Formats: sequence, structure tokens, C-alpha cells
Amino acid sequence: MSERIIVPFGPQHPVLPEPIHIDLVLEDETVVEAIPSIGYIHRGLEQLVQKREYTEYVYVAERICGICSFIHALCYSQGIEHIMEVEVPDRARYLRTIWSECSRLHSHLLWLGLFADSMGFENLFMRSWQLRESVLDVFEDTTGGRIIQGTCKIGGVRRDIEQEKLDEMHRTLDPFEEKCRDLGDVFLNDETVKYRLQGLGVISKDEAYALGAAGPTARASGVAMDHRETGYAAYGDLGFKPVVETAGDCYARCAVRVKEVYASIDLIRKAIEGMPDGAIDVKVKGTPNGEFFSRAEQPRGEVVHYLKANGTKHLARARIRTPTLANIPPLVKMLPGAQLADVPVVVLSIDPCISCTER
Amino acid sequence: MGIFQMTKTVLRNIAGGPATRQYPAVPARTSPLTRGHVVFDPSTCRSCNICSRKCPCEAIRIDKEEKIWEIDRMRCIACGDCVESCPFGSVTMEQDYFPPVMEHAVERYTITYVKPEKPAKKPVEEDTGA
Amino acid sequence: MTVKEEQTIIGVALENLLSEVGKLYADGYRLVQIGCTDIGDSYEVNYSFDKGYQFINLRLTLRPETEVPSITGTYWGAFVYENEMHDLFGIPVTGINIDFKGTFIRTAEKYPLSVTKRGGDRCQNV
Amino acid sequence: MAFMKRSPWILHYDASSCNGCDIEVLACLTPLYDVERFGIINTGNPKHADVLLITGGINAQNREVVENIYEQIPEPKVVIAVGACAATGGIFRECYNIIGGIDKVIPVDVYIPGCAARPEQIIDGVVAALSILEEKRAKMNGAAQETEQAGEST
Repeated sequence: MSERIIVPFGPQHPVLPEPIHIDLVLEDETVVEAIPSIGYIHRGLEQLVQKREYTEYVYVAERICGICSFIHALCYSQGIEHIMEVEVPDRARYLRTIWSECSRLHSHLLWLGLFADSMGFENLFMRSWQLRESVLDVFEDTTGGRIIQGTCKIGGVRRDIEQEKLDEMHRTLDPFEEKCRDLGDVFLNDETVKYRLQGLGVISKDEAYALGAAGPTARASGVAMDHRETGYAAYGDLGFKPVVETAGDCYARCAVRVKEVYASIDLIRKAIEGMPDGAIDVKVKGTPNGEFFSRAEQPRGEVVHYLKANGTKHLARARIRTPTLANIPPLVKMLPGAQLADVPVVVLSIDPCISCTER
Repeated sequence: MGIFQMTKTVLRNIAGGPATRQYPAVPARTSPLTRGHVVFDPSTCRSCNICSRKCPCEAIRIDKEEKIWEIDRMRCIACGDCVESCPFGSVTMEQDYFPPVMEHAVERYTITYVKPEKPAKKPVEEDTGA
Repeated sequence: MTVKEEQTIIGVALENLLSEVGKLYADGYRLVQIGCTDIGDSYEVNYSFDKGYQFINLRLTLRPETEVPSITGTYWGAFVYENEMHDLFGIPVTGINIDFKGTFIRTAEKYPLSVTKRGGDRCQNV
Repeated sequence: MAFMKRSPWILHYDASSCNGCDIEVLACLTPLYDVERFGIINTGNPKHADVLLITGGINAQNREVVENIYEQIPEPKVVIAVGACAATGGIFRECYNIIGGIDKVIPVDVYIPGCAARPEQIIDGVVAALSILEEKRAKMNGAAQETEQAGEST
């Protein structure tokens, strides 16, 4: 009979860029139970909505998370636009789509790098991050910021991308995709990676659905759920199909993200080709009154911004449910059965974004 | 042959030059849109206070009586709202970054604009309303 | 509008909560989120569900200090939201499967968003 | 061994930032910025570190963690606050759970402005911190020699 021991994992752990704490109950080397606790970077952003004007809160919404910043701002703006019944111009919708997909690219490449690092594949980590920098360069050229873009605003976008820049982006997409495919090939087909990931942290389709998993974590288990299918921004015009895998293990979660990188490149290409002319914003007047659950698809899954406005320039309440919070219950179910050495890989496979989660 | 997936990338690395940007030797990469830091021109400011009200993190403070325009660089998030909202073009965005500092200090400028005696209605107030 | 979405909001009484949630579970809805809103002197608790991008929201209106039964019996993953409810708003939730007892999100002041302890507009850094 | 330049080791801790500065700190280590060419190595162990790089403001929960990490770093040590939040609390300043900048808890030597701070700024900040580290080390060595000499003369 083996003894049970509790190993604290985190908050400051070399594999985790962010503080999350998990108490692992081990029997020999196998995890029996995992209890997460968060709160190391809780700031209280939801209350800040009462101190900032609804137009200024876009900046705060962007800073909920530095990785998916654009999509947070997009989701927030779409919610306010719905409440105020503002119609966003077509060009703004397309620009928002391009930037959303760019941030998905940058987030997925970042995650692939970190994931490779957690497996001990240092070279792949560096390659992914090197590739990611070219996405950040596009961000800097088109928005002026590398990771906090600051271009989304209520009623449209703040900056336009000129036609020459769009053409240049379109030209560079092909070589970029080729590099991504080389990299993705390693993640998908390399024997060592497969050996490390297959059959690890399995979660079945029914379980993932019942636990409320979101994003790639759900799609890797076969739940075809991607909020982009509802066609917000310009996704409705671009013919979007979600990427779904069925195995539900770490390898499937990795494969979903690799394939989403390809899908994102494709969406950017289509959006550049179909870019309509016209204004990029409409003037928004007055104050919002009403409530709405605004939803958008982040790199990590579905994000919900519940916005309640009371007719003043300060919102009454913003409640932000981020995908990582929804993915914590599946993580708790995934960990039992894994070896201690595999815990970092399993934890990273849900792509934890703690500053999102704790707000 | 699943074990040689990385070979292609590795070979390309060996053949290609270094990927590193030689930062201190070569200036940092910027684009015309880069939001580096905010520059203030005290000679054109009319202390309308719009920048200070627009600032989402209250980095800018204006004292109309003392004719002072202050910016706390450590609070500024370089969002560019003040630049876009300034009706006189006194606040501009520069591409280069503000260097690291050892002391946390507030930058202070004295506004040179002198309010005209006439018309009797305060122009400052009109600007705020605009 | 860029978002074309119908959102159904159904008011629900406290004693019917578990049966309503059970019905939605049987219909194949998944839990999206549980969130609280401070409406003057009481709380609005939103239980949001989704099925095929159809959004259903059960709304519970609560007086402060009212005990809420946990729905973790039906939706196992609801514990994150219910602990958050307890930690930020001070709403007592009974019968959570993983009860952190106020240590899920640790804050400087207890129950920062509670209606009974409404903090002033103080800025700590000025 | 005085002729040899020392290689500073960095410990990075995420206090309560939005992740933006964190990933930029990590980006510094990756091929495009590669701070390892200056001999700077990122370590996970405070006992090995010379430079503490903190992103984000202090909140109620991580206050003790930051103090603890700072205590564990051996002298001489330099603290760099990366980004607006670490310097003053930035845009999150008014949040109920934010106490303020890093300097509310531990002494900060270099402030790096920006939201999010760019890799170039972080490199500049670390280079600035290194000269401070050298100064502190010289001062420490000087003080140690003085006490030694004082011990010998008596």
C-alpha cells in the first residue's frame, strides 16, 4: 500500500509564466486528486467599470489579458454596440476580424512554444516564438502596439490599414504559412512529441460538454463549438468551419491549435481579399441602457462579457467570464491518473491564462 | 519517419543568418504608427483640460491657475487618446520609447498661453464644451 | 448590429432553481457561467446556459445573506463560479462539491462586491 | 577573478500584471531579442538570482510572496519594475485589490515605463540595472575591506 502525499505545484514554478497553485495528491508518482487555487493576480477589474466611463473601459478590457487583448476589447465593444444599437461599418468588421485572427495566431504560436517548453523541446519553443514575432511586427505596423493594440473602440476601429499594407500582408502570408506548416509538422508528426502527448489527460466528449469546457479544450474532445460560427464581426461572410479533433488527449488539444493556426491564416487571407471600402467607425452618441451577454471566441475559448448599463456613462456591472475559468473543472478531471512529471504538460494543455481568469 | 521532422527547420537555421535583432547596435524596430511616448508642446496648449479628462489612467494633470501641465510617465499607457482628442495639436505621439528611469518623477511643463482679456466669456470654457 | 443573437432571460424562484437547472441539463444545455449583479439592496444571480449557440439565462433575485443551493450536483464544473460568488459577493452557497470556504479568490477586504459593504470611491494611490 | 565580467541572473515574477509585460519579458529570451548574448540568464530560483524583474502591481495575496522572494535573493540585488502597473499600479490603480506599485513593498532601483513595456525597453532597463548592481557590489566590497582593515589595525 503506497502512501499519499500532497505536492504543492506553483505559484512560482519555472514552467508557468503565471502564478497558479495546484495541490496535487499523489499516490507514488500518480496524481489522485488535484485541487487548484487561484487569486494571486486578482485585481478586481469588474468593479473598475463603475469608475471608468464606458468608452474608456475599452482600454481596461484590453488589459484583462495581454495575450488575447484585442478580442476582449472586441467582445466588450460588441456588447455595448448591441445595447446602443449601433451598426458598425463593414470595413471595421473586416479589420476587427483580421486583428482578431492575428491575435489568435500570436496566441497559438505563443502557446505552442510554451507547450514545447513544458515537454522539454527547447528548440521548438524558440522556433515558435521566432515565428510569433512576425505576427507582432504586423501588429506594430498596423496598430502601433505590439501586444496591447488599442485599436478597437465602440462604434468601429481607431485605425485603418492602408491598401498597400494589406497587399503586403497578403504577400507575406504564403511564406508565413509555409513556415507554420513546417513547425506544425513537428508538433503533429514527430515521434517524440506523439509519444509524450498521446493518451495523456484524456477527457471524453460528454464529460467535456457537461463540465462546460470551452475552446480548443472542448473541440479536442469532439465538441464542435466555436463561437465564430455565429458570424460576429465578419466571420459570417468568410465561411468559417471549426477545427475538431476527437481523441480528447493532450495531443488532440495540440493538434486543434496547430490546425487553427492554418485556419486563421486562411481567414486573414479571405478577409484581406474581401475587404470592403468605406468608413471605419461611426460616431456613438448618448449612453447605453440595457443589458447583454456579449460572447466572442478567444484563442482559449468562449469569452462572455455580461454588460449591464443604466443609462449613465458608467456601466452598472460588467461580469467577465473568461475561457480559462471554464476550463478549470476539466483540468481538475484531467489530472488524476497522470504522472507527476506530466502535470506541467497537462496543465499547459488547457492553455491557462491566469490573468484572464482572475481579472 | 517521425523522428526527423525537425531536421528541415534545423538545417534551415544552420544555413540562414542569425535571427536576432542586434538591438543596442541597431535601433529598435518602429513603424510610423508606433505609440512610443507622448510629447507636449507648452506653447500651443490652451489648458482646455480635454486630455486630462480623456486619459483613462489619470496620468495627465492640468492646473489652470498655476498654468501647469503634468504627466506621470509611469502611469501613461500610451493609448493615444489625449493625442486624438487635443483640439490644438499640443500633444503628439513620438515613435521612440521613453527610457527606463531610476527615480519616479512627474514631468512638469509651464503653459505659456496667455488667456486673452476679451471677449468676456472665458475661451477655456468654450473649448471644454466643444 | 454586429451581434445577431436572441437571449432569453427567465426569472426563477429560489426553490425552483435546482429543478429548472435539472431540466436544462436533461435538454442538453451546457453551463456557460454564473454571475452576480448588485442591484441596489439585493443581488441578481444569472445562471447562463447554451445549446447550439442558443442562450438561456435563469435569473434569481436574492436578498443578501440568503443561502443558495449549489448546482454542482447537476453541473460538476459549477464550483468555480459558486466559489467566486461566495468570495466576491459573500453569498453563502450550500453543498458545493469542492468548497474552498473563501480561499478561492483572496482579496484584501472580504466580499469586495457585496451590497452590504459598499466601499467608497477611494483611490489608494493618489 | 576581478577581470572577469559577471553574468547577471534574472528572476522573473508576475505580481498581478495582465500578461502583456510577462510575455515581453519572455520574448526577450527568444531568438529575436536574445538577452543571453549579454550573459543574462533567466532562472527560477531566487537564491541564484541577482536581478528581480517584477511585472504588475502588488495585490493583497502576492504581497508576501514578493517580500519573500526579495528576502531570498542574496545581496547585492537590484529590483526592476517592468511596466506602468509595476511602477504605479497603472490603469489598475483604482482596483480594490491593488495596493499599488512594487515600491510600496520593496525598494525599486529601475522603473521601466510603458504598457506593455517593449523588449527593447526591458533590455535597456536590465542594462541600466547592471551598472547599479556593479555599484552596489563595489560598495559592498569596499565596506567589507574597510571592516577587514579596521579589524587588522585594532
